[in-house]
Amino acid sequence: MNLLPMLVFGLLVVLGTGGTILERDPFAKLISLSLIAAGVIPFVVDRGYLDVAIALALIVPLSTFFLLMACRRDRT
Amino acid sequence: MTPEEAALTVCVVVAAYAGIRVLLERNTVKKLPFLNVCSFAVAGSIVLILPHPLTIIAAAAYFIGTTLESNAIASTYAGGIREE
Amino acid sequence: MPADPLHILIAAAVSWVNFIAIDLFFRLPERGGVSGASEIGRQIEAGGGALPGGYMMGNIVSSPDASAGTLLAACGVFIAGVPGGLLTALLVYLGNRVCHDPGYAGTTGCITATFIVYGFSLIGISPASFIAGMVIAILTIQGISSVHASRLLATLWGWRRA
Amino acid sequence: MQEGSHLTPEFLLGGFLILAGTVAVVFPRPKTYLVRIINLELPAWGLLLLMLAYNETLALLTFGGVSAISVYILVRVLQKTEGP
Repeated sequence: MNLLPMLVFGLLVVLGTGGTILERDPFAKLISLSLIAAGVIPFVVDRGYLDVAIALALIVPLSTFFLLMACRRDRT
Repeated sequence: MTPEEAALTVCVVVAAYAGIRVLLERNTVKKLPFLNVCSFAVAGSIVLILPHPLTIIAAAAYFIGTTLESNAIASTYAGGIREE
Repeated sequence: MPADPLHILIAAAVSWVNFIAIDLFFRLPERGGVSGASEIGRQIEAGGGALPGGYMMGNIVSSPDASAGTLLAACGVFIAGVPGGLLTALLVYLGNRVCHDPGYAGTTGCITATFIVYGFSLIGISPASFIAGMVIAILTIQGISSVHASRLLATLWGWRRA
Repeated sequence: MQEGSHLTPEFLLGGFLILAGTVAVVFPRPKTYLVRIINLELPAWGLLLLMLAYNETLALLTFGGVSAISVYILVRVLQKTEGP
């Protein structure tokens, strides 16, 4: 991969980490976690592991659903 | 600079802009459109990084997955507000 | 072949017109399809925007519609030509069914975008330019300013209803 | 960056993510169990990036599948703990 895309996807991972740690609302934390996934998946694709990328893209929403089950209980 | 490299540069710059806007927005629900822009840009750039037939399925799976995720987050947020 | 910034701008304009026209034709701004889309529309209206534009932005966020169809069709044509575009139409239809959506807008946008992108590739505009163009087009709707974008979409929706 | 070097961007990002995530799990900002579980996703992504840096395909697939199940078990434990 070239230098600029590498820097930008690394920036996305760092931004997502900062957002997940600093935000106080659980929903904003989940949105920042999705930003981390957006930064990691291009690195997986760049190494050529397309099967791993497909599996990750389908599994990440599943774990978000499981976390949302707890969020719904937490709010009410 | 070939058209592929120019397109990759555009996608990557838009992804960085959208990622920064997601963090700067204060309202939780209004973060979701910027996250959608970011996932558009990332889905476009993973196709441009590695052109291979399986990449179409990878990009579509990533895009549909993140859309489902936004849908679930927004629906749960709306339901939580209404029950209070 | 050297890159031409004009090609990306032409592609952005064409894909903007394509997905806005198909979304308006299938009446996306009429109501929020799921409760999350309605919530996004209400929050955008509370921030000073217009309600129909907010509903349409919420529908774009919470299920793959014509904008996603245009992007994925450009990706498919870039990799595998017209069969790749039709494969992505199938995938977009499956994604729409998963998101509790009828799936007309996404599939129609994907099929029309496949032939538009293929036609432009015959006169020398690469499908890669269409991927960048679609990213710029979705940036102008969702990413710059939700207030102005929702007012613009509400104006276009008023023309469609008239 | 020369070939064979261990300082690939995946390695650096994974190390950063594991360190920051572990500190965030130990000292969460709002001190609730839900925030700890959400922060526990950060070291999971870091571990995944480290496995990617050493080209462990089978470990990547297995870990990706198991992490979702572990999140499910933790959420069920949280719901049992709080009680009806």
